[in-house]
Amino acid sequence: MTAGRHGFLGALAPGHGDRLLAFAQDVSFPAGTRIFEEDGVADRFWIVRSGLVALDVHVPGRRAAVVETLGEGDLLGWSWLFEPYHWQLGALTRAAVSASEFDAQRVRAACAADPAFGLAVTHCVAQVIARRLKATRTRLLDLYGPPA
Amino acid sequence: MADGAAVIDKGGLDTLIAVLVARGRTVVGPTVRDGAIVLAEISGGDDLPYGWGVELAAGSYRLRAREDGAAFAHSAGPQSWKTFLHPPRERQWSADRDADGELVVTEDRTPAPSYAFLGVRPCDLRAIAIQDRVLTGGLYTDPAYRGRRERAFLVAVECTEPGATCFCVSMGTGPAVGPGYDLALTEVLDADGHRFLVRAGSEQGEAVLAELPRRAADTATRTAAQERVAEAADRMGRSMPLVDLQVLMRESLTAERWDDVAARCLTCGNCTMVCPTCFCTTAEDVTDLTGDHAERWRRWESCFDRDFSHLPTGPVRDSSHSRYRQWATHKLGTWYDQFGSSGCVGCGRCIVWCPVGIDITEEAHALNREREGADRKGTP
Amino acid sequence: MTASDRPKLAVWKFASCDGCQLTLLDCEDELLGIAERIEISHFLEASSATDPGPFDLSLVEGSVTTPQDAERIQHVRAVSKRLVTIGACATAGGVQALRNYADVAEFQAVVYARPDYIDTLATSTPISAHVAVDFELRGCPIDRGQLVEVITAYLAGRRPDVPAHSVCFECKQRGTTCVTVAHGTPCLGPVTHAGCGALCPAYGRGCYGCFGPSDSTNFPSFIPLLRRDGMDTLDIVRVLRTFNTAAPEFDDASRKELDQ
Amino acid sequence: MTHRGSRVLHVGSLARVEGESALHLLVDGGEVTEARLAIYEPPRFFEAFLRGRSYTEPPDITSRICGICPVAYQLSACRALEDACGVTVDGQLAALRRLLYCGEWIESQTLHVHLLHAPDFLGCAGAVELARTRRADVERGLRLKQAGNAIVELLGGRAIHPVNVRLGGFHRIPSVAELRPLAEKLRRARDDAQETVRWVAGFEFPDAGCDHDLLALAEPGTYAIESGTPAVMPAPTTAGLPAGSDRALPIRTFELHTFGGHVVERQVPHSTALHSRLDGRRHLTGTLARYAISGRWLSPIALQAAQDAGLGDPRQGTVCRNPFRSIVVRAVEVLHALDEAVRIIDAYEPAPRPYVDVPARAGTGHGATEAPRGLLYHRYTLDEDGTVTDAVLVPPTAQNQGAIEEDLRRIVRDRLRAGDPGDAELTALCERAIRNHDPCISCSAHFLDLTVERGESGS
Amino acid sequence: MTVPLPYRVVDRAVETHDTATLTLEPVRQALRPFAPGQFAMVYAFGVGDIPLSVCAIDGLRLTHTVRAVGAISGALHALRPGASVAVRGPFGTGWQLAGAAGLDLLVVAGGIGLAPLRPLVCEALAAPGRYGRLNVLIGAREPRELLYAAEVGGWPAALTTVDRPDARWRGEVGVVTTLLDRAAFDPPGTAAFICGPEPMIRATAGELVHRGVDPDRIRVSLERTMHCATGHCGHCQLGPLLLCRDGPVVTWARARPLLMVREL
Repeated sequence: MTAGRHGFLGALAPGHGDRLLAFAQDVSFPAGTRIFEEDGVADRFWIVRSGLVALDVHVPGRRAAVVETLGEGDLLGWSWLFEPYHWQLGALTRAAVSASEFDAQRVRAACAADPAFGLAVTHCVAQVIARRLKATRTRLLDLYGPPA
Repeated sequence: MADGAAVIDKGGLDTLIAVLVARGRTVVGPTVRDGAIVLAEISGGDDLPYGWGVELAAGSYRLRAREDGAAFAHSAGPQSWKTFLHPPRERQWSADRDADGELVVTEDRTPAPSYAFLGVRPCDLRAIAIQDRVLTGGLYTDPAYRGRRERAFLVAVECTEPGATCFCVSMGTGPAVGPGYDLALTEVLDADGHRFLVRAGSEQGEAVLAELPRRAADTATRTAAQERVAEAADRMGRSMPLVDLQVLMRESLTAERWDDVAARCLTCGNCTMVCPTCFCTTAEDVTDLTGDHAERWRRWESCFDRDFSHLPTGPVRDSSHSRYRQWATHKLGTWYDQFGSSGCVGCGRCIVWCPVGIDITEEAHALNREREGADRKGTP
Repeated sequence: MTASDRPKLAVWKFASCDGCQLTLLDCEDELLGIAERIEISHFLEASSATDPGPFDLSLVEGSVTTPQDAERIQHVRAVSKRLVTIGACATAGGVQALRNYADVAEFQAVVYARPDYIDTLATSTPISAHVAVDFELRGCPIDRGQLVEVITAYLAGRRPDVPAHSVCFECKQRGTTCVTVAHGTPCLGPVTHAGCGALCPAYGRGCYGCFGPSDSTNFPSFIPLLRRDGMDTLDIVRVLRTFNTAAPEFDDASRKELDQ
Repeated sequence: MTHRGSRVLHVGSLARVEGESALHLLVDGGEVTEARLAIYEPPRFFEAFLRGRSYTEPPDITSRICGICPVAYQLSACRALEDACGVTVDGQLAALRRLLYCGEWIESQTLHVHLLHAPDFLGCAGAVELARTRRADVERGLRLKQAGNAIVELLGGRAIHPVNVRLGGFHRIPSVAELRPLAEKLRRARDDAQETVRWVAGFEFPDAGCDHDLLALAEPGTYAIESGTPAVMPAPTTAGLPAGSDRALPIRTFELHTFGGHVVERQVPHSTALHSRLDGRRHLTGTLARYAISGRWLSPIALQAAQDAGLGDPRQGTVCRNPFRSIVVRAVEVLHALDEAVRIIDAYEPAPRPYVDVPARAGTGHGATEAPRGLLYHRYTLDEDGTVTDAVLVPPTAQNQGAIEEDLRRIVRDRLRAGDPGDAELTALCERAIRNHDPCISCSAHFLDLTVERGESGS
Repeated sequence: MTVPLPYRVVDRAVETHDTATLTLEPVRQALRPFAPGQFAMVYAFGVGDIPLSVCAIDGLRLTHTVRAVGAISGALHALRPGASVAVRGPFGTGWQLAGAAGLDLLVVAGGIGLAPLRPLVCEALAAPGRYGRLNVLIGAREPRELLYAAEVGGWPAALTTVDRPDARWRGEVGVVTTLLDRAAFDPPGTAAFICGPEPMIRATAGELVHRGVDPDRIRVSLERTMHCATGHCGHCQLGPLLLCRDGPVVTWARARPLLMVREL
């Protein structure tokens, strides 16, 4: 599984990737499972192997507003890396999902113990956040909206 | 006797009704109609369901003939007293536009009927007290409810025949009668005959009792009455888990069990409509064709209605999961926060009249098990 | 109020039994009052006076079953400021939508010796399948009180108070003992849209769904209840396939039942 | 004159009739060469989708054919299905059915008299316009209609598509105490009904006649409503009498189960409704036919009102063949139905059970009742499970279509002979001629006798 | 307080394309005085009533800013001076500004959420020295949807941001929480008052707690449907709260666990 890694793992050097994967355990969620809830404790994170996960915000009186969907190879969850370790959004599976699940506390401890590994992980997570930020900003432009 | 308890026989019961009618009261009591024991206006003892009992189960209610001829040996029926005290629909005020276009608002002041409720079971007596607290115990008093309530005369009957869906013992509301009655009866049928132990709980109750053909309560009747009620306590068909339900509900908001209930729940609202304490209403604005007369009505409403929680964008509680959770956690939990007690009296109506037989006690047990399971998982 | 500043009402008929528009004439207490507040500009069943429109409020009865009607409803929409469908035909295709499950050519052959004289579509469809609808009033037939509410709410600028919850709400408010729980009578009340005032249970029979599905149905839990009370697959399919057969919830539940 | 030569009159959509239809009239010189009542009401295929339904369902399903006479459909269906299953409903249950039917008569006939037909005599577009000048008359009509609806609502739950009728009787029957207040209301309505007879008797009626066989149910001793044997009074010209003659002719009857052999439907290209003929001749069913066949059995006050209204005494062999005067006969029928309803309520005792059991069996059953617009016939064939394998419904308006067209021809011809009135007046006259028969278009679309269909399609 | 009193519209100020501020005067009897944060049930004849917070405290007059989003608010929005309404109130908890004496004040408003906060700002401005520094942070969707623009321009400590700037907008762009970095306040010594859409409340309050503001000193105003406003109809429940009685203003400490549960 080393060769041809893509998505989040693909951005990590193979050694760091293997090290991270050593913390992983396989999990699967049926369609319609709420994996985590906005403001819940971010004590785990996942790398999606297959399926689709919707990230949403709940607004009373409206159907949950989906802000993004994640699929194969994507990192699900980054709030575990930064205090106060609370989820910013909710996550609901759209289709059955299989994923690698990581215990946040153990990964954080490993990051702290090995600064090189920690930097690599933090760097990759930061890249994910930066990409999502850019995507969000682009969406704000409402490019498909009617011409003003 | 020091406590003024007396014994009346069936004839005394007839006289009781006659005395109440003579005092200008509308006497409402149990009577058989449409295959059920319903609450309706009664004019004499003949209207009472002598010899009728019921078989209750989750989602099922059947009348059954009794051999002993008891009048009150049936459990809670399809309605509760809120039908009379907090009716399904009533006008609150009207507004008219006068010739100058000015609004004139008139409060509805229909004179409250003077009810006498005959056969209020202890659980229902508690339910009335709970609705009193909701509708008259806060910063604002509902005037129409208060009017009816203040004029009502309550004849409680201790429960000697709990149903398979009853759990008043675990809610602490029965089968012995609590405070709040004008008269309390305990029906006794044994070799010494069919009779009722009667106690007065108010001055009005004493005055009515004084008019009945009666004898002082004898020890045998007292003992028999106590025994019947004590036996009833042992024959409860259901019970709630012996935990702090308020805490259980507070800690179960994200339980998986709600999904399980939601798969069964029809959101038909029956449980709330038959619940003797559910008080929710919706405001109805109506106008006539002239456009110069408008009225404000309110009608029973239920948290199972999708529209109940609507905001301009849609309902807050859209899923049936969240609507059942709202009902159960309110009834058993947040009612304490809002009104200082449980909202459940253990009458079991919500279990009986749920078409698919969802059982609030079973759900509470399941939530409790889920919480305990989660607790164990959390311990290393 | 002069004729000119009164809102104009039109009543239109598509494939139907006329019962829903008759409901307007059945408002004996209100009819003349309505006529004072609203100019009834187009109502063929009641008046030969006609007005080309436009109309402030159109009440549309019936479903679309012919190519001509599919065009006519476009015209009705174009001349109507607000379009309200009345009844199960206009809202869900009506009982004539039973053709949607069958071969219409065969249906025609059963009823007519010369089917070629008859111009009809293969399906009976609700008005909302053709044009935008502002409000749908349910029922086969609609309830008189709800029709008056729709009209008075329109005049007052109010949202009509027409709850979409189940018939059980009304049944309990009426004080009727539940026929399912107390007698084991199959009843569609828990999945049916309120509005009739819970008539059938008050007459000792189970609801047969003439107001169509409520806004919150749970057929997987509900159907076993019908079975418990003695209905077999065919009975269940039949009761769902009547006056609101093309309502998506009823249609879906009946198809699932047949698939079993 | 501009109107010489041939011309076509066309009324795109007829108003104040139930359902949708148009009129085509071809006039050549002074003669009407073609008169067509074109029914474009879309077909709804009831007979087709009744096949495969349970025998318990037609009463509810067929009531949806017509919102104005749902009770007629429910009870014709019940009678046919009970006949198929060999069950008779009688006694108080039959009386309650008759009471329910009286409610529908009062409601439907009053609707026609006050809201649909009277405006023709008073030069108005409709009842709302009429109310501006004759509010009291319209209000009286609405009160009467409400009295009829009150009966249907109490017995059936609602006025349109009532829910309480079932095979064998009712789902629930009322107590005496529930019916009593209704009787009071009906007694008051009787005064209104008498007033209405007087009111409509004062209208101006063109001279006209109808040369059709008259078909209605007959039930000795009573003005037939919910049961009876088909009875025919031949057309006046068969006895050498003028079309407008008010003389009764001898009546013949036939067994209901032979209905399909007597009343034969055929399809015509201009209509989604089927035309029918009785023993090969044009016939008319409905108010005038009933009055001719059963008039002598009207209640005493209805008989008196009929005489006071100039209809003569049916016990002395007087009938009414002027279709314009049908409004008077309808008003008399309303009065009779109110009287009959009061009589039934006064004699009411609840039956021991709300219905008799109707077990399914294989067979064919026939049922006919007198809908407000005339004889409504149902025939069902069931298999042993009670599944409907064949259904035939013959509504009154489909039977009357030929007679209506003939009336049009005759009335237009007579009018033209008196001088050319111009298109507008002629059109209005045609519409009146049609409304004389209170056609119910929704009913008349979509029916056919299957045996006929096979016979014709083979040709 | 189940029966409303007649009031007359005496002034109507257009705020935005769908929002107007109505000033009401009692026809005869007046309601008891309102406190900032409290609301009235305002009845449009024949249409119905809705809760509207007071957006100014002015003697016997009532001032409400109403945005046309439904039938009732649409009917109220359409009223012109001289029109009649009927009003019940005052209902609910207020902002309880008095308890914030000596603290920095942080007022955060999103969209129409500025309306109930306006009397609070006015009260704070009228009592200089009683409180610490005042910051008013205002977010809106677009520049044309900013409320009370002229008046806000005169507030010494107001910062405004929009989600969607137009061609003429020269101010801040972004969600209202981005303004927190521009505000001068001492988190442990701050009382915050927040009103706006719920996700905005959650984000803002969460950020404030993260920065060290005491959750008991953060007050938020919540919205649920209301019918009776007297605690009898059950519509406005949010878990243990009856918002007409226990709200609409509640502390973040109380609100937070409730707002985090979906569909509660």
